[in-house]
Amino acid sequence: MTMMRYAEALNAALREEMQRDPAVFMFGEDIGRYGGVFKVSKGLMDEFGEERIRDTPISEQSMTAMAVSAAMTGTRPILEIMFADFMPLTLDALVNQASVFSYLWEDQVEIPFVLRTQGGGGAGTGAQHAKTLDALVAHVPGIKVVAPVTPADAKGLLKSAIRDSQPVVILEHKLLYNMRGEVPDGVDELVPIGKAKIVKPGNDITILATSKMVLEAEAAAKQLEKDGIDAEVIDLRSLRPLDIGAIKTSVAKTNHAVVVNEGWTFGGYSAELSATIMDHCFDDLDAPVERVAMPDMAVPYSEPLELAVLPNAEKIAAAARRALV
Amino acid sequence: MTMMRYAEALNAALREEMQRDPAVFMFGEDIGRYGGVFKVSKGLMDEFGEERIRDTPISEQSMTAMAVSAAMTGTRPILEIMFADFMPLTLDALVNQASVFSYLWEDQVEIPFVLRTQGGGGAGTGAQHAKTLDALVAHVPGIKVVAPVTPADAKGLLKSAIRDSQPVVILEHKLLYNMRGEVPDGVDELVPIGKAKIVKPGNDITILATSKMVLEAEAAAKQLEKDGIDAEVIDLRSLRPLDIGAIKTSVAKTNHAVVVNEGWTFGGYSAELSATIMDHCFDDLDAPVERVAMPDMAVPYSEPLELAVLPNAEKIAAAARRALV
Amino acid sequence: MKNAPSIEEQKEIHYKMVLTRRLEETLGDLVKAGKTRGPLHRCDGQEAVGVAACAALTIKDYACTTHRGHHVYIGKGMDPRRIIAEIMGRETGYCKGRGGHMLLGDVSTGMLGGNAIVGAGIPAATGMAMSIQLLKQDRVAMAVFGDGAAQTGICHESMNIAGLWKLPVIFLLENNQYGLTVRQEVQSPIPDLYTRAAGYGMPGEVVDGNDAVAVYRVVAKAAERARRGEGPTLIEAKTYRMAGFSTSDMGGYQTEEEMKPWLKRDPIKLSAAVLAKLIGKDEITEIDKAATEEMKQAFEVALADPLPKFEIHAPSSAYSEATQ
Amino acid sequence: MKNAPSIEEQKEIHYKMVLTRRLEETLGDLVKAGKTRGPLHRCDGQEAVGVAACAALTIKDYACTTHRGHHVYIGKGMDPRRIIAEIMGRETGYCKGRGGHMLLGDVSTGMLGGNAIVGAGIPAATGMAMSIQLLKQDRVAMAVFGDGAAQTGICHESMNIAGLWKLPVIFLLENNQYGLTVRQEVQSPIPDLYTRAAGYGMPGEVVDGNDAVAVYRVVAKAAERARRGEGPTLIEAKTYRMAGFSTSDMGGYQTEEEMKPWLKRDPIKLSAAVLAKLIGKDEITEIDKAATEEMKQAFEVALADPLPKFEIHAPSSAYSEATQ
Ligand SMILES: Cc1ncc(C[n+]2csc(CCOP(=O)(O)OP(=O)(O)O)c2C)c(N)n1
Ligand SMILES: Cc1ncc(C[n+]2csc(CCOP(=O)(O)OP(=O)(O)O)c2C)c(N)n1
Ligand SMILES: [Mg+2]
Ligand SMILES: [Mg+2]
Repeated sequence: MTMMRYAEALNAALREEMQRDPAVFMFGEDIGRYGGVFKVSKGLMDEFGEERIRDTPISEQSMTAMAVSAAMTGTRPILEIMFADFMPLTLDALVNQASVFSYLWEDQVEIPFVLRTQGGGGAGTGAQHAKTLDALVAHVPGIKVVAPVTPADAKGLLKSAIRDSQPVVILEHKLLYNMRGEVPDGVDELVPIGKAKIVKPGNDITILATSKMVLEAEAAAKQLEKDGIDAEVIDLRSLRPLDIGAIKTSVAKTNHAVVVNEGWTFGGYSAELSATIMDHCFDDLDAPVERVAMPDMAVPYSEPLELAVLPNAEKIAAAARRALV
Repeated sequence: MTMMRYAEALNAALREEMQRDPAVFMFGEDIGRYGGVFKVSKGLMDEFGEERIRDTPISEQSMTAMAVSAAMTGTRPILEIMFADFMPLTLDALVNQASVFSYLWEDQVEIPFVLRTQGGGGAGTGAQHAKTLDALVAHVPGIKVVAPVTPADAKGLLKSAIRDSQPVVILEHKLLYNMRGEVPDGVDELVPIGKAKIVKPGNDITILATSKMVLEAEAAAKQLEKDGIDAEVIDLRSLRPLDIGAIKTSVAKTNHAVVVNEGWTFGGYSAELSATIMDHCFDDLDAPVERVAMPDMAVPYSEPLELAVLPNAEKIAAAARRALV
Repeated sequence: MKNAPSIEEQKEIHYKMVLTRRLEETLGDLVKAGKTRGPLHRCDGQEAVGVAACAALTIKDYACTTHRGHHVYIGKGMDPRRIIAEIMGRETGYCKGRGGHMLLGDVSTGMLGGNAIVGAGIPAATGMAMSIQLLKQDRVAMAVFGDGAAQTGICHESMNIAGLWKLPVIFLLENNQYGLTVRQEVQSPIPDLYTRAAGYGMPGEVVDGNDAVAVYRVVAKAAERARRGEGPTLIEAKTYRMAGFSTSDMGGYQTEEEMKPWLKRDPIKLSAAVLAKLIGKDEITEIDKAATEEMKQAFEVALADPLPKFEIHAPSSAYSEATQ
Repeated sequence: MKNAPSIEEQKEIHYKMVLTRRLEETLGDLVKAGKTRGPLHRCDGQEAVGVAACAALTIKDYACTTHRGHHVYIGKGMDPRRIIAEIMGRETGYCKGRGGHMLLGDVSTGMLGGNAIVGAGIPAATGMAMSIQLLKQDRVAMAVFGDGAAQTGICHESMNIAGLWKLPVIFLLENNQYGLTVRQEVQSPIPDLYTRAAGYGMPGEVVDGNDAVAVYRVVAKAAERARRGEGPTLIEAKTYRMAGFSTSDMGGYQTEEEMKPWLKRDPIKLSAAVLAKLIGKDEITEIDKAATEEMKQAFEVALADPLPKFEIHAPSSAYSEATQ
């Protein structure tokens, strides 16, 4: 185990996988010489050269499509999209290319392509640089979507993503990069895609959370403990494929659920979680699933406004209490 | 009342609104001289000239952004995007421009912009020309989304959309254009955005459907009638804003619900409907809400494959029966 | 002369052009008979572009094409029977009937693939060229795309990147004068799109797209340049779409007057005339016959092929239970 | 000389350039003091581009700018106090604190607006020009954007449409040598981006972006052309970003050696030198003082302004109950 920051864990995953497999390469804006605006690719250009670590023009749309076809033809591209807010520019390549061809040309090609991006609010970056938008990609068949919250998961999931034969979108969070945690050593320490993790076991209510919201859910669980409520917090880690087994097991035990996601509420990822619980756990539920997510509006800039819209521990705890009355 | 086809009803709406308001204009691919690939703008270039009916290059991304800023500066643009499959190309303008600025510059600008497109399967058009993708736009705050299924609603909703001060996406369906129906006469016959319609009242189960799925739901209701099941079929018409009142009233009466949408299941519009019912009608429900939607995979081309993935009356009726056991 | 096709190659090009024409014609008949599904985009009149361009490449090279890509499919050496089977939605088609006529892909011949999102083949080929460069392979990638596609944003982004990184890619712009129903001059303020190459630091070439030999030569030159590591080339092939936009096209905008000179310059006629001087008319008649016969048989076999059976596509699934 | 600014205009340009510089400097101080939120993109060194370009337009004309748009805000005549208030997230800001420094909009001065999606101002201005053309107004729209933005797909699509429809739009490419941390030559294979204008059937101009008079003249000429209905112009203003990419920038890639000649050519120094010959040094000192004082007071007032209170934005709501 080594203590490291989330950004360092991602960096280590990239370095190890690039050492392991010469077909792996990275491209994206400012990822090379500068090491990425969040420093995730720091030092990689020095180690792997300008061919395998490519600074690019600002051309998200074309680059995503290029990554798809490069992946079909023998390389394993990793594309960094600087902010999740720019994901709409990547969607044609995901929806109309990667998704379509992974079904149509199934016997002929694999598409081992990783798209790394980061989203989320809380840093005063404004309405065009603070969104989550995970719902847009999680809707696309044939694309996997993961959202690690700890350094260990960041490293292990990124490694799994790089080794996967399908396109994987990895959603990081701008406020997680400096978080520290123990990370297992070993080049083959992977975290499987599609497996949720119970971060705090509990019996009274299930809190399903994604990305940074897992930290808020943990904080909420602490608050609830004081009221004698024993919440189970599950870090979904993988948004698609979703670990339905973990959800069923937990809700069968607690009979109550709160789902937490930083994206917009309506048509958001939290809606799918609520619907999934409806589909699979209806008879176990003693109360409606509570959704805690962004209100349906653009992310404001000014601090009091931005803090008001973000889901947080207080809102989660309040939702849990509502579910349990 | 006049009997007309769906495409003709849309055409009439466009003509009347362009006659009424000189600020209304249309642009899009092949909409001018040719009258649009689905003939919705037939004859309009002759009547209104090349300035107000503009054939364009193939540049969806830029055109959507242009429509947003044109709408902010005194005109009322109507943009035709030939297939809903191309909506990813329009999303940056919707998510990062229209949505953002309608909140940020609220006191300063209105954005009276209509985006018309058509989606859906059943015509053998293949994986890049048969998708629904309504979930992608219905997720965006500040954008309205409507999906008329009758000629009367097509005309009335398009007129309302053109007169609205917010961006409105109107989702048509390629298999509806030739459907006929009675359409009320009168330039000011509007259908309000945000109001669902009960197309068949019933007491046993609520079937909520969108776009062409309303027709399938009606057919399902007929099948169910034979089994003595009295289904209430609701045409949502407006996907966003959603008529929550209509849903609550119906589910309170029937205690059962099926939601039907042609988009992908996971993270689809059907997920939001299920979650909305969870949020608002949990205590009324005697069984889990059933989702009937596309399986999570690309739309295949070959007839037996395409027909197998599309939601239809049989699947809806089966879901209703499951809910009622 | 350097880069010119050999006589054998010219014969093969002619053969494949006829093969393509017969494919289009028979498909046209099937459309009329109501035996097809969905739209079909014929490339009658443009055969020289796709066929001769592919002839200038090797089977290891990659090609991407559009919704109107039958000439590229044939040019790249795909099997007519399996092409037809895919177009007719059969189990034996290149994509088991999943794709249809716009979305064929065949790794074995480097055809990767048809694409019905206008412009999408451009970044696709550029990405393949990025792969080739990284893997240091002796390959080039070629995107065949239309004058309509040249106005898309991805065209600009891709060409800029290709020029910047000197990627081994050929941008073959098939200017058939129309994007769907709208004439090229209603889509772009300049008539000669190849001139945009200068803005991407790459050579721009213009060629008579109905002259198979000329197409071969200019593509061969671009391929050599790419193989030498000197980067991409933009080639504009001027040609004409003789059979309308698609089977759903109601026509009315391509006038006879406009068509006439192009019909005279039918690439198959032109190729036959050139080749006649080299091998004589009789052998050309033989080639025509053989190609016609091959396509006829391909249709017979393909039309007897079974339709596929539906299966859920597990790798696309949203739940991990299904995929584990 | 035609299109040259009058002495009064030159004085105003100089005044606004100083105003902008003081804005940037004081914001820089506030950043250091930890009193700002989020990233801030200073335009030190580029003031001539935004200010002089706006001076060549009228208040009725539209302008769109980028994440680095303070010079355009000031140039277009927006009130410094309300600009600062927005940047500091105050209720009195142009967007009530909702937008922050990259997303200011002000209809009253035609500033529509800042945009933090790289390239997004280009179709925005093009769309405004479409509106102007339809409404037959005597207006032009101007997009100020970077060398990085010039590589985006929307840039291509918009310029093609603008050239095709002869829209009254000015594309002012502010080439400050960098897109974030990456030098222009790592983003595009050609150094002179204005040459791409030919591909869109419009004139391309290059201008010294640190020379306010030169910028004014070339923009005035483009505006006249647009008003005459002759269509768009692409102008590349060569300039330099003196204060790094943003406050989150860790620097290290802009060398002193590279900076030195540009610091010598600081647009405010250049403007002062030119203006000194016309009005004398004393008046310039007066102008500097007045601008400095205005900005100082603007900060004082704005920093005392209240923060906004949160309200749900009902028009964005997903349910019709909330909106009816
Ligand atoms: C992104 C996108 N926009 C629009 C369409 C609809 N469409 C299909 S083909 C076509 C015209 C394409 O013109 P061109 O690129 O010149 O190809 P051609 O049909 O002439 O071969 C259009 C507009 C599409 N398929 N994809
Ligand atoms: C679509 C998009 N991609 C990436 C970014 C991140 N980003 C912000 S500014 C910038 C560089 C822009 O360069 P340029 O256009 O030259 O403007 P400058 O900063 O030099 O003024 C980048 C990459 C963004 N905001 N939007
Ligand atoms: Mg064409
Ligand atoms: Mg720059």
